[in-house]
Amino acid sequence: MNVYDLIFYLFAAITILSAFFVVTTRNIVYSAYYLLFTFFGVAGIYVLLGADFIAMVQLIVYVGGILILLLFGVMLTNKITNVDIKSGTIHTVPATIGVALFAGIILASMWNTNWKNVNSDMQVASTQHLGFLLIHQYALVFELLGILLLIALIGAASMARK
Amino acid sequence: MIYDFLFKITDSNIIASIIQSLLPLFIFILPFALFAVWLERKVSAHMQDRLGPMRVGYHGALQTIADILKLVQKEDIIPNEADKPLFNIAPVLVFIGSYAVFAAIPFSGAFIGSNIDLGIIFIIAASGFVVAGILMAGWASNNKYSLLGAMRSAAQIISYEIPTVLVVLTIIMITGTTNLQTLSEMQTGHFWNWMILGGPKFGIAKFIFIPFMIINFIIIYISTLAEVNRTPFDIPEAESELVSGYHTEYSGMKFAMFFLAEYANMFAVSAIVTALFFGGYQSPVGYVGNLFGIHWLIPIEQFFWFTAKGIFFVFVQMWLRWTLPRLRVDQLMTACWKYLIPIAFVNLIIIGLITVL
Amino acid sequence: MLTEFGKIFIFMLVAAFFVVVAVIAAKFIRPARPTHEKQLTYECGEDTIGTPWVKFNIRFYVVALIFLIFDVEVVLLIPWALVYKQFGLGGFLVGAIFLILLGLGMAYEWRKGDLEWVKAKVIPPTLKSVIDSDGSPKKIAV
Amino acid sequence: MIHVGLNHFLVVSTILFSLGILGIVSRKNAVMVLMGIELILNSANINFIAFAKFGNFGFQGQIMALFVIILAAAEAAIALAIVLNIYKTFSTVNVDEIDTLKD
Amino acid sequence: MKEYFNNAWSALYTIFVGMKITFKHLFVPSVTIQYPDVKLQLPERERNRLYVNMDDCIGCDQCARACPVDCITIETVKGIPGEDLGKTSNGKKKALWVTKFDIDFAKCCYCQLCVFPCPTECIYMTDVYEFSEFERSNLIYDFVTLTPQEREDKKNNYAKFEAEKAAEKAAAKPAPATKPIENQETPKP
Amino acid sequence: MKTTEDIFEILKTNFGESILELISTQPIEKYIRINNFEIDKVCLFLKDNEDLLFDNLMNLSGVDDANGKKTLSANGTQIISGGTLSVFYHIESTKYRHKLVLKTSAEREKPDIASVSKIWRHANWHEREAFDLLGINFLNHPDLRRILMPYDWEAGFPLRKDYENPEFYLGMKVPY
Amino acid sequence: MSLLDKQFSDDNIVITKVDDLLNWSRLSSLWQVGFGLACCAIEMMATSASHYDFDRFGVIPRPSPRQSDVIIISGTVTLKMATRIKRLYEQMPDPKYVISMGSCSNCGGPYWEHGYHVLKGVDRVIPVDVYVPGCPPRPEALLEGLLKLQEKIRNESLVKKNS
Amino acid sequence: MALKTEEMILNMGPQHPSTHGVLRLELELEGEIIVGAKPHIGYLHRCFEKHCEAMNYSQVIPYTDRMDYLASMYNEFGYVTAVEKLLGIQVPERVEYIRVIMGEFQRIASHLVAIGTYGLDIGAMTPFLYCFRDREKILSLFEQTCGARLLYNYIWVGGLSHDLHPDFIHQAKEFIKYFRPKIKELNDLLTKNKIFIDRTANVGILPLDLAINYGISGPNLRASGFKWDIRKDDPYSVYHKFDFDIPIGQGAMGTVGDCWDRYYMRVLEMEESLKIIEQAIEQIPEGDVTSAIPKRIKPAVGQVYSRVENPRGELGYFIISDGTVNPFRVKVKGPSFVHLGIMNELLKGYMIADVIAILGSIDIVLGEVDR
Ligand code: SF4
Ligand code: SF4
Ligand code: SF4
Repeated sequence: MNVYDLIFYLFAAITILSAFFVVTTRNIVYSAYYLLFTFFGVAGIYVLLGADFIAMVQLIVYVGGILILLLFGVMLTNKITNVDIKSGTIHTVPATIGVALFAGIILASMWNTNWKNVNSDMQVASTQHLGFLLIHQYALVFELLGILLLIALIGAASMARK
Repeated sequence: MIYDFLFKITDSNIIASIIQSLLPLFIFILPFALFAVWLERKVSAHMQDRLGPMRVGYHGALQTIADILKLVQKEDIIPNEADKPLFNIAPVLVFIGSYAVFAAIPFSGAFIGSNIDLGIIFIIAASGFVVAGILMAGWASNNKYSLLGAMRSAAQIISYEIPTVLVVLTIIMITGTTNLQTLSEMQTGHFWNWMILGGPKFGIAKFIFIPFMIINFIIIYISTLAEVNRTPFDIPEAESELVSGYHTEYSGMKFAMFFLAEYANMFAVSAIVTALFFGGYQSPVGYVGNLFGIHWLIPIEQFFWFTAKGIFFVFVQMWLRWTLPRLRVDQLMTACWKYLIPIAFVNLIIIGLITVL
Repeated sequence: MLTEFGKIFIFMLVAAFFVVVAVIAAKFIRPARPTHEKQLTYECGEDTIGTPWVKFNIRFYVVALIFLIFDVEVVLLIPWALVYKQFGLGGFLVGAIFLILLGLGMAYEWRKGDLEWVKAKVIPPTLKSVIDSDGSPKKIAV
Repeated sequence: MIHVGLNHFLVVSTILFSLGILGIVSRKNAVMVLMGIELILNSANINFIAFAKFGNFGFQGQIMALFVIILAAAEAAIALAIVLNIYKTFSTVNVDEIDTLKD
Repeated sequence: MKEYFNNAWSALYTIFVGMKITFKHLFVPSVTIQYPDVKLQLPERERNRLYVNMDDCIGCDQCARACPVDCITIETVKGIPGEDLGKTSNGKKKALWVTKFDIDFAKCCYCQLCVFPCPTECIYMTDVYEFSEFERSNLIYDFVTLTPQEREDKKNNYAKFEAEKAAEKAAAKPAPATKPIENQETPKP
Repeated sequence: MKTTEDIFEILKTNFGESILELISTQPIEKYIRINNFEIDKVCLFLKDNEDLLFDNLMNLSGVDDANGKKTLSANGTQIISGGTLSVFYHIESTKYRHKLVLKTSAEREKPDIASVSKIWRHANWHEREAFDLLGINFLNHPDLRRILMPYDWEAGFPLRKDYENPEFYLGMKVPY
Repeated sequence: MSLLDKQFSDDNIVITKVDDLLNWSRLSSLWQVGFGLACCAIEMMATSASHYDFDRFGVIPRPSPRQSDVIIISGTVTLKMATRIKRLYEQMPDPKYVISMGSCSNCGGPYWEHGYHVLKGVDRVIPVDVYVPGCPPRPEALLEGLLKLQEKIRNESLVKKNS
Repeated sequence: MALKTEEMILNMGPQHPSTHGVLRLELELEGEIIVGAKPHIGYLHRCFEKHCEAMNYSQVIPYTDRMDYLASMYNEFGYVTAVEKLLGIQVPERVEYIRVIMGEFQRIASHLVAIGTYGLDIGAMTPFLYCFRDREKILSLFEQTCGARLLYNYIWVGGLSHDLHPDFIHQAKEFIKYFRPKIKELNDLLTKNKIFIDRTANVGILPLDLAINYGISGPNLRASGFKWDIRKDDPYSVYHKFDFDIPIGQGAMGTVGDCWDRYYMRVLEMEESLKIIEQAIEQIPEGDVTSAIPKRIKPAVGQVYSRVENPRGELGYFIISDGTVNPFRVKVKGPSFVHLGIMNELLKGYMIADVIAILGSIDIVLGEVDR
């Protein structure tokens, strides 16, 4: 077991444990903060997968953006007094069983698939590559994303304004 | 490279990097914070026709040490109403956020914590932790001043991130790199190679760049000022309104950590400005080491120049702080969304045009 | 060989470790004498009225929202900014159109007043009616 | 111990995905549901990038992940705006309560 | 549009003006008086701690009555005839032993009202201001120069004298009772 | 510019009985005494009348006249019974520059006086103060609470001449 | 349990040295609660202003009591205010010190006799370390009081509990 | 606004860095907007009026000092004017001149504190210290004259406790020479600063009719555009002999009667005070300052209301004498007390940050509010 593995397990543990707490903690603000660690862990996993830029984007967008938005959302929509802060759960047991079964199926089929496993090492200048792809191959998608974001901006803002 | 050297003597990359990551903390941040707090008090005092700390050490030089030692002895109060776990974690998070930035700052050609390609982007990303930490501190304190302060602080930091990123984007566009060390190396030579003076280019484009770069510099300086909550943007901590903002309830060591993080942040943003616009660790006039052929002197000189420039900008921050009143929260937002962002935006497009034409 | 990111991670760990150690180390010398009043929430020496955890101004949310979108757009531009020069004007245009879209959103928000922070809603104070014109003075309970 | 490979990442992603689903179905609070969705999107992203590295997709996977993150941001913005609107109308963000309040 | 740029410009400009001023002050010598090392020359009318020159005090109680705060407490005992109580520096003969002259500097408001009515100018304000204490009771200053023993003696003496005189009077014939000590009536010069 | 006598005449014709008398024996200030329940109407008139326009209330002060029967209670403190509490109004007109002093009195046992706080708004606080310190009850006052003393002060009205300080307040010793 | 609370029986040299260091740090960095009551507060402000410069002694006003070490009761403490002052004092973290500045907070000062609403001395609600006389005390007098307090802190010890 | 924010009640004070002492404001907030503000006062109620009843006329003077402790000279001035009216005595010319000089110096000192602390409230620390530095110069003038820095007990019924120090005139001239450029510096540093203007202009607008109805006086009233100054409109002492202007609010940066106007009034008034002092120093006659002090102050039965223009506004003393050596009743109309009453109206609809701007521009002294 080398350092790489060790760090992978570390990040996997961070991710999964905190995700677990996100789902199970009753206090919704805690959930949001556990989400912080989940995002951080996922970013770590991206790094391990050689996607530096995506990891940074993950941090910027998720930690610096979505998480803050979520927190503001939580603070806006919940009367966060000591009582109401708890957000209840519904039909926990059937849900858990169902999800566990589902996960099992996926995992089983995953193990049984023979993935082509080529470890392509592409640490170098991944951002530049992404840039090339964006301008070259995905230019249209790029613009479409722009439009999508524009719409999201207008829509969300006007909805929030109403 | 310090890291290679450490790697050689410890023969383990983990230990080497741990030591290396401790280095900025102990040889830089702590002494710097000590110095900066002292400097702040001295600068403010002399600007106000006072003397500032005088009684401990020569001209109060030991003042901050006394402060820190005293804070160590202070009781740590956790209010009953506070949310204890979050209350305790918040300073950690804030400190991580502001310390991680130092990993990517190129102090000198030989010393950069982590020479990642995405240095500047990482620095932007790290501020997310600070925001989360501040919100956490404010929320966990269960204090109206804290919460209001934290909300304002969060809104402020995220808003001002956009002009920062836009300016950084122009730099990326011009230089085509996100690596801070590369960026610094580019601006080598003399001060006319600094980005603020159009970067290491020749010809007419360089001179066309200059006014835009100056505007860019002003924008990024203002917005980084806001990101570290310094006057005139210190409304989250505005003591005349919100007592002391999100750390109202913190005492003792935890408060010290916020304090330390604040001063670390001050340097960090100055360092960013330095690295982006003022040649990073490059000397403006050339190296003594080169002159005499002593090569090991160069990194030290670079370190000196970097610190000097950084501290100069820290000084400017202080200077501004002791000159200006503070904005109101809506004016702060207006300044960001209606002035800095559009101007940075136009600037970006113009610079883009210039570069392709 | 540790990657550069590993170093960053270690930086973070060291930072966390430093804070924890500092706080815990201080525990050995600092006193701890909690009293009831000491643990109360500070509010300028008064009793607190109500909880601070009330719903907050929607402005904070809207700002975060606009920020998020802009942030995302800017982040998306970073790879473009790195390489657009190699594509010449065309490359620039790809990003420029995107930027213009961003600008449009901005302009829209500006027009719609979403960029305004809460403005003071001042009703200028005026003089209103003075006294019950008819009435014999009513007694008010003290 | 086997070397960390594709499957490890897939396992992590699967667990994350399941937890996301669990969050969506079992939590009452609409904001919690959103958090669940974020988890699911993250797990999908892990898959994309894992395949980008171990599969043969090169940078396509990464760019997909990038797009997903962008979409996630847009989704979060819109969804939270909706949640706010729901909250404004029903004064609650509990999904089941909203169900009953509908008519 | 014009206003927009005007705003931006005037903000930058006025900030610059302000910075110029503060920068100039960075090099202006500071006005600070480094207190424990350097002390200000106080003007002669300085009003700080009172001082009572007991040699001159005739125990007339004028000062105590002028005081708005009632922080001067004076107790006097008449001297027995024939006893020499000494003279004040302006030649007045004393008639009373001052057995108690306390000024509570914790109460005093340093208003100087007690200084003016004093007939012998023996109570005055000095420029001593450094007399903080750890205990409040130390702020009550006793100005009487007599030892406690002496004070007791004076009291006893007078009581004895009174008693003797009363006895004498009683022995002689029923006479008007002794006039109580009316030190309030000490004439003001 | 009108003298107090002129104004007294005007008031007398308009209000008759409510205007009690003009006191001009005092060496410096003359004043008009007015019925305590009618004072608000008189004041409104004074403020709104075109020729008078008393738009500025300079001062409103409550006074304990201490003109009742003084008895000594068992523990040697003075008790005043009967007599009146009064309120003085000093008003002026910023336009015509004339000034006027009004006085109104109420019985000590039942000190009710009509409030003028709606006519001159800052009378609000002045009246609260008079209530707080003297116990004068202003009828129609929007918010008659203690203002200077603590809200939970129970020991009476300190500016009355027969006020006695309590020994303790919230466990703190009050006298020296 | 912390060292400050522990009872050391022996006077060893290390303890004394550490003691001195800690005392030194406490006495040279007395942060004050930014809090003024009455006329004395103006003199307190004058003390922090350029001419006397409290900062020379390391005293800076902190708006929140959570981060301060010394509270300067600068003015008349009324009954209405007394409970608040007590709470403010309580909310400061230990070790904390009190300077009573001026006659009023020493014992009610000019208001001691007829002041029905004046607390006759702040020491009735919180323990006072140094009484600075004066009405108002000159800024120098306050500085002298501070020096006195520093003297007191200098003689404190880890071994003994401080106030 | 999509979502109604809940109301939050926020206490500001009594211990708050910018409530100028021990004022407590209970703010009802909706988000950051103020929907209601309740000032709670009395945290510094020092029973002045009760003390007056227990003191004789001259013993009251130290207590008047302690009311508005930033303008002690003027409190004495007002009180003494009232008592002299009650006694019907004439004081020597020189005394009146000295009183005016002292009063105007006090006005400058008080305005310096007002301006400085206002800067501090808005967030600028440096002007505050500059103001205190200059104020210290005035204090040392006072100290030289009467021995005290803050609470003087200098102006007595019928006279003064001391004559001027022989060096006073010279030093006063020096001060005026020194101070004029400082006002300009202050203007450059603070008054004309864009941020400062943005914070204060168009904030806390006080319409004139409301101001009069609320009994506002002094610089605050003048800022609303009404030329009303007791020194000119109801002259006392020797003010009629001086030539000075009464600045009124112009709305130069925003609306007439906003915070900036109120602030700027004070700056302009300092200049006017300098003018008065200059004239007074020129004209001051010789004479004895203690000759007219009555031995025993025992006015006849009667009452008087007398007012002066204190740095903050109209300071009125209402004194009833019952013919004994102690006043029967003294009621003080303090400008701060009156001005604070309008806070509730003035604050509504503004933001938290504006509270401080408005409160600071009103310039209250709690000692006088609570007495
Ligand atoms: S100075 Fe004033 S308070 Fe002090 S003892 Fe003399 S008269 Fe009394
Ligand atoms: S007035 Fe003078 S002489 Fe008389 S008791 Fe006082 S100090 Fe002594
Ligand atoms: S001691 Fe004197 S100066 Fe200080 S608050 Fe009391 S009265 Fe004012």
